[in-house]
Amino acid sequence: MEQNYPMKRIIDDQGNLVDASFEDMIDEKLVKELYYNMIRIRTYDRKAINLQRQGRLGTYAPFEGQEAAQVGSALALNSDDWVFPTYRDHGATITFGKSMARTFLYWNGRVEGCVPPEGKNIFPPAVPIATQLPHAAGAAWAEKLRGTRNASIAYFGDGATSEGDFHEGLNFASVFQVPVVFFNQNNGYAISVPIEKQMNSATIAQKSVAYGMPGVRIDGNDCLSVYFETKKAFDHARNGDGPTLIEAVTWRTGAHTTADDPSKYRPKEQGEHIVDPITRIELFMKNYGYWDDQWVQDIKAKTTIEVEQAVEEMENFPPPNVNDVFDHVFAEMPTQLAEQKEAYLAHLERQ
Amino acid sequence: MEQNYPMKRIIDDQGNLVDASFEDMIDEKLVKELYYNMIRIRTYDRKAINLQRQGRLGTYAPFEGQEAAQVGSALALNSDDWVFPTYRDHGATITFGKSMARTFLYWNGRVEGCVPPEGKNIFPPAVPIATQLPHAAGAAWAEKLRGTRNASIAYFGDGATSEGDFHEGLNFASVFQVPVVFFNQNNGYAISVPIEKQMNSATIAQKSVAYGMPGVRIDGNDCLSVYFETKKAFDHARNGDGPTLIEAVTWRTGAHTTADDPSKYRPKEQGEHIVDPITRIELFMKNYGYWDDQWVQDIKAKTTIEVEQAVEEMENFPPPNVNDVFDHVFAEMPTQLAEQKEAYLAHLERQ
Amino acid sequence: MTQLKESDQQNGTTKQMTMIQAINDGMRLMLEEDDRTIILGEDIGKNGGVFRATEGLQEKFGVERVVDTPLSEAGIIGTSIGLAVNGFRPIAEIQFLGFIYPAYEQIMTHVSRLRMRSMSHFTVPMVIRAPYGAGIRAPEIHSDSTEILFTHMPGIKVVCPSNPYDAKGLLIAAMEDPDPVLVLETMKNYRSKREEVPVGKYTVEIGKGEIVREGTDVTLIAWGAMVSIAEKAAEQAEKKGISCEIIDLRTLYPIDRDIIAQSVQKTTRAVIIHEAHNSGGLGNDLVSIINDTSFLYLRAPIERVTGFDVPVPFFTLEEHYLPTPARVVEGIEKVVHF
Amino acid sequence: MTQLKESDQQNGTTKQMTMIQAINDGMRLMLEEDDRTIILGEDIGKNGGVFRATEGLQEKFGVERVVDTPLSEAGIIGTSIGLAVNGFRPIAEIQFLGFIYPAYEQIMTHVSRLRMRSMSHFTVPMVIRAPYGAGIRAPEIHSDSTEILFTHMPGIKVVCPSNPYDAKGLLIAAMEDPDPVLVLETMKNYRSKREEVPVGKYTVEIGKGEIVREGTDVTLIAWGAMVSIAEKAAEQAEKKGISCEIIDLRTLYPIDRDIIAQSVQKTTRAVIIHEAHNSGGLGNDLVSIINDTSFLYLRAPIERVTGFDVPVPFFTLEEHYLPTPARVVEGIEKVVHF
Ligand SMILES: Cc1ncc(C[n+]2csc(CCOP(=O)(O)OP(=O)(O)O)c2C)c(N)n1
Ligand SMILES: Cc1ncc(C[n+]2csc(CCOP(=O)(O)OP(=O)(O)O)c2C)c(N)n1
Ligand SMILES: [Mg+2]
Ligand SMILES: [Mg+2]
Repeated sequence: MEQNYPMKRIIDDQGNLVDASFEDMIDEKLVKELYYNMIRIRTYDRKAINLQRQGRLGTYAPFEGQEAAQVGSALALNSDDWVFPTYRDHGATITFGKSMARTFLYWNGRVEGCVPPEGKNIFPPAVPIATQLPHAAGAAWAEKLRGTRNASIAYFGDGATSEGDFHEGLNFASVFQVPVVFFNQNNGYAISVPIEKQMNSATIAQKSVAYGMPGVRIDGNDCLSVYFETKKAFDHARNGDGPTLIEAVTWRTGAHTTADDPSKYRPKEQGEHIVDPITRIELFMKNYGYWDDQWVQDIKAKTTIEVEQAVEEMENFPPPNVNDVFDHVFAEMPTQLAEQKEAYLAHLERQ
Repeated sequence: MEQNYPMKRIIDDQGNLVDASFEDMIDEKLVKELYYNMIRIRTYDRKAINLQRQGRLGTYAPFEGQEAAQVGSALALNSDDWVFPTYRDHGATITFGKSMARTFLYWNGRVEGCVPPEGKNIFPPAVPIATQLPHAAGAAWAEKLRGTRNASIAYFGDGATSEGDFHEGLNFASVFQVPVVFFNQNNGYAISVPIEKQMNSATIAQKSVAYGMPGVRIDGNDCLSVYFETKKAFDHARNGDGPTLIEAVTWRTGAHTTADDPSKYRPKEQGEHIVDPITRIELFMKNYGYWDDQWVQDIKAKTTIEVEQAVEEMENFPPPNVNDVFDHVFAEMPTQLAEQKEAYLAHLERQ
Repeated sequence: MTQLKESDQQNGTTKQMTMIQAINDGMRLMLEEDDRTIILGEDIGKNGGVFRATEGLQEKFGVERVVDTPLSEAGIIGTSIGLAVNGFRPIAEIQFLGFIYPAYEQIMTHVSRLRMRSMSHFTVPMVIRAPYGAGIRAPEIHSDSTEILFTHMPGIKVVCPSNPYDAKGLLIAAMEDPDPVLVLETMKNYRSKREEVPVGKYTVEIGKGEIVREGTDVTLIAWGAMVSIAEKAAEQAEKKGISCEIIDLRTLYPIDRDIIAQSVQKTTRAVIIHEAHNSGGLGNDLVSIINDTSFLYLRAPIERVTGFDVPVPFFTLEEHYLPTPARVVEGIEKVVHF
Repeated sequence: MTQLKESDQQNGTTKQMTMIQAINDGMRLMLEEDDRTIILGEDIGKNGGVFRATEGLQEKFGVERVVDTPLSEAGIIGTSIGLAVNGFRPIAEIQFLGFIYPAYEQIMTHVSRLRMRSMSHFTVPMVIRAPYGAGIRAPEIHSDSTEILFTHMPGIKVVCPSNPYDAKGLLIAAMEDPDPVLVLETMKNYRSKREEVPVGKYTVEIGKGEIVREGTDVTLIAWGAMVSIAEKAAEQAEKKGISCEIIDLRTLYPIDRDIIAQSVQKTTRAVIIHEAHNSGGLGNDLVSIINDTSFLYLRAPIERVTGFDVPVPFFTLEEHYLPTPARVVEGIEKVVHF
């Protein structure tokens, strides 16, 4: 089966173009946008880990190593598309337009962190694994019924493929031929469980066969491959040709979350040969004349400021409001809940 | 994909041997056993429908048209194997050794109908669709851990493939390489929903690809093909080579249950070209010298008596016992349940 | 029903309907009126639903609006969430309440919580319909009444009509509600009686019970199929000189505490009737409500006449599981003669 | 703990353990003693479980007995059913109670009903362990306390230890029980204190609560993390001259009604504390039990101090969701000064 789903790549580990058919489609604007966003989200990610260590953030799920997969896919979207992320996909959602400060808030136990910017269809991160796949199919179905050209993307991990909701989501999407892209980041582990214990299939891409939908396996650390294959899947979806399953093979460099210790379960050597996705695109930029020292310095400086400002915004955000415990359960608060709220606020007054 | 899973058959609609490689394995004993059991369960099934019409049985799920699939697979089992049927697989369980009278009792709203003969590992029919697949994997796992050569068979329909439990059951079985055969009877419909609306894949067999397990598509109305392919899958399982997904393409001649009216959703012509599985094996027997008028008369007479006796046994069965409402919830009855029981029995006394 | 306006009946704008017809009529009406309405479920299209609740709707409104789905409850509810968030108003039919459990995670974690998790940015205005309850000699597992699994789930409302008028009115109210509503349809009452039901649009307010019989000695609280059990018991009690007031609760979350408090404070005694298991059953909530609101009025411990703490038995024994008028009468006598 | 025999302590056969260590120890012991024991779960092998409950067990007992499964709760519970029916004694770890819902159908329809459906021919002696509850600043959805979903499910027992001694004793009792048992492990107490726990085998009887503080004016009923909240409240109340008796319920199904009745009949007042939502919460069952057993003794309406009818909030607000000693004290004062 593996041979049916060869891993597609456009640039190799040394940053050489290995699939010349894409040469004409690659331009400076695209390469710089990919690079810029990967730098942005890595800066964000590293800052978040630091903040967590300093006790300024709650448990945090880092995505270092997966930047190419997240940025490449997010840049392939149109602004009216729907995004269904997991807890590890804030690299993608920030690229798509989610505020960094709000994302910090999420990791600081603030429900405000789930609220997307007006007009951006970004769902709250799926915490129960794989539950977002049917949602993505449903939102896409609505677009199809309205006759738009918008589509959905559902992000999910290798572990998520074991849940029933993965199966039911893909089956619905294929039966109703809705415009959705199922974007799998196969980072080799679900917390401590390696993919060989998660499934007996050689690839995730081949699971598409069960749904009669196209499946494609790509090098998820090659941002160009991710970008173009995602774009292709979206074109397919927008044209009414239904869903696609993309397996982007990648690697989580760090821990599952800041509460996790990967040295307990992951052999140290295991990821050593993997070339960092940002290094990859850097090598490519240098090899093909896209590298511009000054520009790189500029965007790094800009990004550092952006992240610092987001930290400030998060830390100066109005404190959590006890009303929010009660106010968003129903559009109109039932009497008994109103009474609970009133009694509790009165209790607080008395303290 | 369809071409990867051609429908295997050994005898064709006219009863001709079309796959000569099986010729040596076919003998009189086997052919007669297949035929005899198909007659038995058809007699049972038709009787049940009659009883239901006369108000002597509750809602009943007939299996006419699926006899080859059920008998062919059940005869391939060893006596210590585990059987996980649905509500439509009593053709298989009766063939495997379940009592006809108990099976009638089941359809008459009697829990006694779930109890298998001592030593026969037949689970109560799965009513919630697809839930039995993980059970079958679990029971098989236990056999593997104990190092026996026993295996499980899980029966399920085309509709069942849409449930998460189908996916999770197959995934577990393949990851742990347990000795289980997933035996799908694709009868084209899940109540009123045709397979084209159930899935976008051309076959069910191809869903095996998702689990890296063998998948095979057979003519489920060809009892020889069913028998030999199931046997092969069991050998594979017993040898420690893991699970197999079998798609047996068949047809339900009648209604989903006696409460259902298939003319509401199924074009009359749709099943007309399908040769009845019993007719098929009859033609084969006549073509190849296995037919014996006297023997056929004898087994038909014997079978009629067997079924009538089962009806009698069912109708003379001790009446339902109110204690059974309470007595099988826990090994030891909790006080509060004992009090409920006592109070209720006292109430009945007073009536 | 008391709500049926005389004018409705006079100018011919009502029609005799069974409960299942009233439900069908409510859906038809909303499919006509609101093009965001979409119905999803197993066998609801050509087949018109296993109980015929959607009979004729696919023919009239097409396969895009009345959709036969794959056999997959999590898929039905999960995609309905996506549809609801993205502008539609799905009605998801679950074939029997006993088969809703595969979708339990989607309902528990997403349907009910999405408003809260997004601070009302994303909302899930959807209706889940599920036939429920025992007493129709259905095959095993088809007879669960597990309403508590949903009343203990902040963010979703639960209604349970007992008659044709309420069924249509509550269903339309549910369809217009900005939040998710689970409609439990008591199978036993689907065809048990016909009533005059307005052919036009009307709603029955979610969150309001109804006094269906006035009385002075004891309050019976019931819903769904248990309302008529309560009524029969009340008739028998009347012969013994006991006057029962009956509350048809109609909405199981949020509960109409006022109607309970007022009635119990008047009658000073209460018997609660439900078919769900005793332990963890909604009857316990009602006991608490009476404890909270009417402690000093109570002249006897509250009685609960409920299903037992056993799985709903196979149908030959289900009569021994379900509350009967005789058991309710004993409960009534117990509280009256305490 | 009161059950700790002095002899245990004297001859050195006890050890200081946290609750999580006691749980680990209980499993280790049963893996040693009973070769039918098999543990299934996500990340329980090499990683030793996300809370380290299974630390070291795979190393010691091998990958066949301590099994990392795919990420699939229905798969874990579903295959455990097959294993249990076929001679094994599975312990299934669900990573957090908030993630048990995908397996809800398997538990509801099969784990709990198989004995009844087969007239005891097939039984499911398995244990499901699930960390639960709020208060540890976990990410959202990790803090549910939905015990009622399982106490309203005939055929399964539910226990909830609050301390190391009970945790090990109840876990071993669960593992030896011929029927399925859900063990709810209150995360907040996993490492909150160390206690002397026997290193050998012992059981705490399922179905029995414990008086953890004696008092005369009011009975507090709590379990899991709420026991220490009750204890703090009792101390504060004592300063106000109110003497509280505290029941640690320990088993949530079947409930120890006698201990409740005896205590409430003595104190004549009750305050129930739980972190689950008020509506549909187990507190209502307790109110019913008191109503049924002790109506004439009660001098004040029973108070319930519980989580609110809202999804458990994100962790910056969870302190406003959970019962606090201050809220409990107000409840106590309310019943005492009624
Ligand atoms: C239903 C459910 N079960 C268990 C968990 C606990 N859990 C959180 S993340 C995770 C692993 C997910 O792995 P994968 O899908 O590969 O995504 P990754 O974390 O690698 O990005 C688990 C088991 C959960 N969140 N939801
Ligand atoms: C979880 C669940 N959902 C719905 C049903 C109702 N139902 C009973 S049989 C059936 C169709 C099953 O179709 P299939 O799997 O093809 O088996 P067949 O009946 O054709 O043998 C449905 C929807 C059920 N029993 N369980
Ligand atoms: Mg992963
Ligand atoms: Mg079928």
